[in-house]
Amino acid sequence: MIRRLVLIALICILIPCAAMAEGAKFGIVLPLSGPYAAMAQDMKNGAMLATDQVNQAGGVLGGQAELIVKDSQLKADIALRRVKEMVEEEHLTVIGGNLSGAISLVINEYACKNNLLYMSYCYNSLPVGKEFCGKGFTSAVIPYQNPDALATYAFKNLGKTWMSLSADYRGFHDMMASWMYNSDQLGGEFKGNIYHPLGTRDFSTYIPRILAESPDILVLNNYGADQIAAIKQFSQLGLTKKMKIVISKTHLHIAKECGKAYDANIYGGATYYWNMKAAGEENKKFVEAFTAKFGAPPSGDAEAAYVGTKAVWQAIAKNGAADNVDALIDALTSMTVQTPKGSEQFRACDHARQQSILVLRGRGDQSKDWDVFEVVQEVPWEETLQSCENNKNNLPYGNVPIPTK
Amino acid sequence: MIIKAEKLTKKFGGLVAVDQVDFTLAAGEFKSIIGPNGAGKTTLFNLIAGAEPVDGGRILFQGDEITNLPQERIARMGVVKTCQTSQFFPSLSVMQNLSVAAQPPSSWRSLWRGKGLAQKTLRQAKAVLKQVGLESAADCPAEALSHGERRYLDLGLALAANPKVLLLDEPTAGMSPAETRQAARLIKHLAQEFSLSVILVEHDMGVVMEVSDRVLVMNEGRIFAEGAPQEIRRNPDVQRIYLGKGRAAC
Amino acid sequence: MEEKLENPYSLKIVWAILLVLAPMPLVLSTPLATEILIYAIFAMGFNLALGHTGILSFGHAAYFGLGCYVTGMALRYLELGVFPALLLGTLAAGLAALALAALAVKRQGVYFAMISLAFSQMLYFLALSPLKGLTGGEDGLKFIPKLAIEFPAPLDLSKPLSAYFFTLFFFALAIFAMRQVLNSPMGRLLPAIRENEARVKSLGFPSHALKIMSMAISGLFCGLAGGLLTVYLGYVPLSTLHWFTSGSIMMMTILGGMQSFSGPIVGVLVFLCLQDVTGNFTERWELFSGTLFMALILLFPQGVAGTIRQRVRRRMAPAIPEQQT
Amino acid sequence: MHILLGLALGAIYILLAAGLTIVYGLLDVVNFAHGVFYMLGAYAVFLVISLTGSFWIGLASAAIITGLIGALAEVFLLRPLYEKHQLYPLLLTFGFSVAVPDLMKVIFGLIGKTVDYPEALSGFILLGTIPFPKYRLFIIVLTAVVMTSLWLFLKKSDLGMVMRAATLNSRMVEALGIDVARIWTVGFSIGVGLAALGGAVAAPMVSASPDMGVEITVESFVVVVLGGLGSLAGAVTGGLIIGQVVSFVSLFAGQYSKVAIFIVMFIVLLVRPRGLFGEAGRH
Repeated sequence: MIRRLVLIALICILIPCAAMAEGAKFGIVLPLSGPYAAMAQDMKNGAMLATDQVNQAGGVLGGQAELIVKDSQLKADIALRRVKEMVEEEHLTVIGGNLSGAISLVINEYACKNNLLYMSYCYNSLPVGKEFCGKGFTSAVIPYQNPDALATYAFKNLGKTWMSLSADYRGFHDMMASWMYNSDQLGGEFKGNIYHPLGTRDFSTYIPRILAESPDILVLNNYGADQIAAIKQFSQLGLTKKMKIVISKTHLHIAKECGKAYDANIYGGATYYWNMKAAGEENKKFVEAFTAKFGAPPSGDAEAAYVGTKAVWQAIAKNGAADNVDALIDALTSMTVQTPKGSEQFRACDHARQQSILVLRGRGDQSKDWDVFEVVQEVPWEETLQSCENNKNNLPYGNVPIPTK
Repeated sequence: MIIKAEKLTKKFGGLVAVDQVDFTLAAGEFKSIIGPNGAGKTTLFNLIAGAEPVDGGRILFQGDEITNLPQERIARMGVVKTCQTSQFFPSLSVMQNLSVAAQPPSSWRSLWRGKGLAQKTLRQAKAVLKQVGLESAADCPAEALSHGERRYLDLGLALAANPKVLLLDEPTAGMSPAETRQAARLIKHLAQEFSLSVILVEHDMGVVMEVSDRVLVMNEGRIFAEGAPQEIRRNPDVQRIYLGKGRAAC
Repeated sequence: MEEKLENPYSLKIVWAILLVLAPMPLVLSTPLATEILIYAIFAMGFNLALGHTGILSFGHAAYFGLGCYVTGMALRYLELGVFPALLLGTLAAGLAALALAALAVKRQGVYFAMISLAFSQMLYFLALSPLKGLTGGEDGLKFIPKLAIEFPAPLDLSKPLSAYFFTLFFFALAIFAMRQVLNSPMGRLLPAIRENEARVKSLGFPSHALKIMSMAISGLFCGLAGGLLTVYLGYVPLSTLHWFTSGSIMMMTILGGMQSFSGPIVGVLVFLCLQDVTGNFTERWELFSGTLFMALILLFPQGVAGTIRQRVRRRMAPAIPEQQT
Repeated sequence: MHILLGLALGAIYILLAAGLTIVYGLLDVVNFAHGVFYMLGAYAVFLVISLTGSFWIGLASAAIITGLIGALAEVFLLRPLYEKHQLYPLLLTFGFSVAVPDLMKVIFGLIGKTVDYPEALSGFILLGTIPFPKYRLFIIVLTAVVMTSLWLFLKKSDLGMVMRAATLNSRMVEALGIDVARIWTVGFSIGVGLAALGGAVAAPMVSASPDMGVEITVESFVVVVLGGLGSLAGAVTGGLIIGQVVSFVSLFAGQYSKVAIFIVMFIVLLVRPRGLFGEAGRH
């Protein structure tokens, strides 16, 4: 307490105390150190860009929009410590951020217990089942939405028999359930699933089983360094020539890091691609501003953070105050937000962001610098987002039996 | 007989280090074991102390069998040994070393009664400190002691464990002649004062002659001769195996 | 020196530590202060094995993590009260430490360290996938109900300050218990085992049994720390079982000074504050803390507390300075 | 087919384990930073390829550059700690393994770097009907070549003989007037160079990223302990066994392959602590 008294006293002396700026604060926690540092940095850039744009346009509530960013080091206890410090020390009522689904669920639980507005930027199942408690939002999508979009495309154009290789991690189990469900709906023929431990670097041991089944489609349910290793090793082995590879959740950086291994036989699901022609004027402004400020085009994470932050400031401005959380939630769910992908809304009943899913295709050796994908299809949200009722009871994916071994 | 060993045997691979040895030690008796290097003195010594497993034969201590009991059980019963190379607790002070040894063995399990027991242990440790003449170095770490002082500390540790039978393995090794005589007198005095029975393995005939009630001569794993110190000194065979003029007629 | 022998760890040190640490929330953020207390208990437990008994273990995260998970599961599945759940977590960790020590007590030095590492990695990967149903796998154990206690005073444990005092109460309990253990007849034998186990055996003390007992008590402290982390966080992260937790508790303890009572606590305080400050100030905090740690190792080989104590003693100039190995 | 894949997987473990076992055997230091040198090897090969364009020069120079870095680290960071407590060198490697990955993030940026397969080795050859990556065969051959040359170096050359002697009793070797400190530096840089070679060879398969070394460190402990601390033959056999165990278990239940390694390590350490080839009595 003493430490802060000294701080405030100092600030008062430096700038005239009387015109103490009103303004508002929004605290986010991101794993800026650790294995996912690159993606977290992109999220931070997106959030900062949104905040700068708000401040250039006159700030919020007559003062500065202050974005507080803390490093969670991808550890849940540190993430919680940072959140508790922001809530108890700086009396924030609006928090956000986070990249790992697991940690965002933990912070969501904390937000429910302590009545805070929580805007998460990552794929997580906040709107689903027991997790939903009315305080949490996500500016990305629910894990099952990607496979929904990809399955409709894949089973129509790429073949019927499919097999999956999944990281043994909850987020990817949800995607697996979605694939199984859609496969039944669209007449796909499931040839079996292989679980690999999180952090696998050598995928050669799985190749014999895959070749034995030789499915039309190989679905990859993993992310980050695992996904990079799998793509590079499968393409080196010419697996990509024998079957199409469909990745439930991919990322701009992953494609960049894979280089020519990420070729035209590889498809991936994502929520945003900077070079998507359909988005039009709003997206061009966003991409130019982002590239000018950070030297590289925005990834899906950057866009999600940008939209999430922009929505928060817009809601605070519309609501006229940052402290009564319930009023803020109503504001957020009743307004439309101008996003790089067009104007969108957060659904009132389960706070899911109504946004489309992109089916992307690798460019392999034709990729120039950051232009690594080609948008094959944009599936509107109505086709992938389940109704509120279904989400509340985790239907239809809740009771889809997923392979245990 | 405080210690009685029958047909004690110990083999290291093919070599028979101790071959069917019978050995007795009376209460309060001071018995030395001498013999050329490799005669099996130290091995016999370690068998009795439980530091080495016995291959054949048995050992009785005050009538109970202690063959192949774990060394700490034998030590707890009162048969405590010192080591050829001084073994102690380097970074602990001399007093701390002695108070560890002075702690009653049965107390290892207890987490309470720290204070009361501590005073008793401390008194005993201080007494031993005086006996081995290390008062001046009481507070300095054991590793800072000179070679001679380390031998006394090793002896002190054994004494502090209030033994009934003291097994000494060349306690005066590496000491100057003056120090050796002084150490021999001290050991003899302590043995009498505490009515300890002692088994001493020693090379220095001077020490053996001065302190021992009886002397045992070992050669190639067997007892070669036994008797009063003067008898043994005059025995021609003993001189021969020591000076190596040729094989003793055996 | 008489006094020091009779009572190696006087109550004065314990009260001094408590007085220094109690007002931490005034200077540091309350959540950080709570974590410092929790990791201090963990470091004290770890140091009972390493600093006092000379047992090197690369796997103490197993007991800490076990304490977390068992307490967490007791709260969530068995709906037990806070105190019984903490007790269960502490006992579980103590038993695990006892079992591992009994199994591997004959192994020395690096081999024992490697067995502990293997044991803790087994627990980590068991919690990651095979036991996913129970432990929540990668997400960790969630849905632990909001905790509150009535016993000494009605405290709502989700409020940071009350969580802090709840943890402080157990920290005081732990620090008095550690002093009692180290002063007890059993405790006094442990440094002797560290120095020369064979000699301890030849003086009539069962050194294996002593080492097992020391590891078991060390496990109890780590289990208590784990349980308190669960109560404070209201959640159990999988990282508590990761080998990096074993590494950092080892780093903190040795940084602080292995062979002193307050060493591990000083190490935890220095390390966590350093991590927190550099963490706020830059994303590349690992570069700073890693480099600084290497510098500290090179400059203060006896650890921060060890060196301070030595400087203080040198100023009091006894005849022969006490060398620490 | 599966055995070959297990062999390829084992090959990288062998390189790492050999390096770790030399460092432990010689310096009695458990090198927690072993994974970091694996990562440095991967970055070195990336750097050299981007400069010279040739994978082969990259491979060779990766081991040499990292070996030099290792030598510098040993001289300035480890050497002052040898007389101190046995734990301090170990702790220093721990601090090193925390600091260096972050340094790489500062220098090379957060995103990993791609290393493409060399032209000659990309693609696969057909074993019967099943394609087997040429690159994997190359790894097996390379490891075999490196291990035999290492074995010859240790058994036949003078420096090798001195190093083996120093492993057994460094004080005696010092008494013979040989500057043991230099031997330790050479030993450390060879051990670290091997880890770097492992990293360089793995780079095309997994791409060079700052945190790639964290898990591999513990896994190479498993191999070294299984084979026996300080024994080269042990490192080779340990690597082969672990390679087969992982490739076999992942055939049936992928998610248990990581648990399996540590169960094997736990059992071996309990039943036979010195491992298959370790010398008895080394505590």
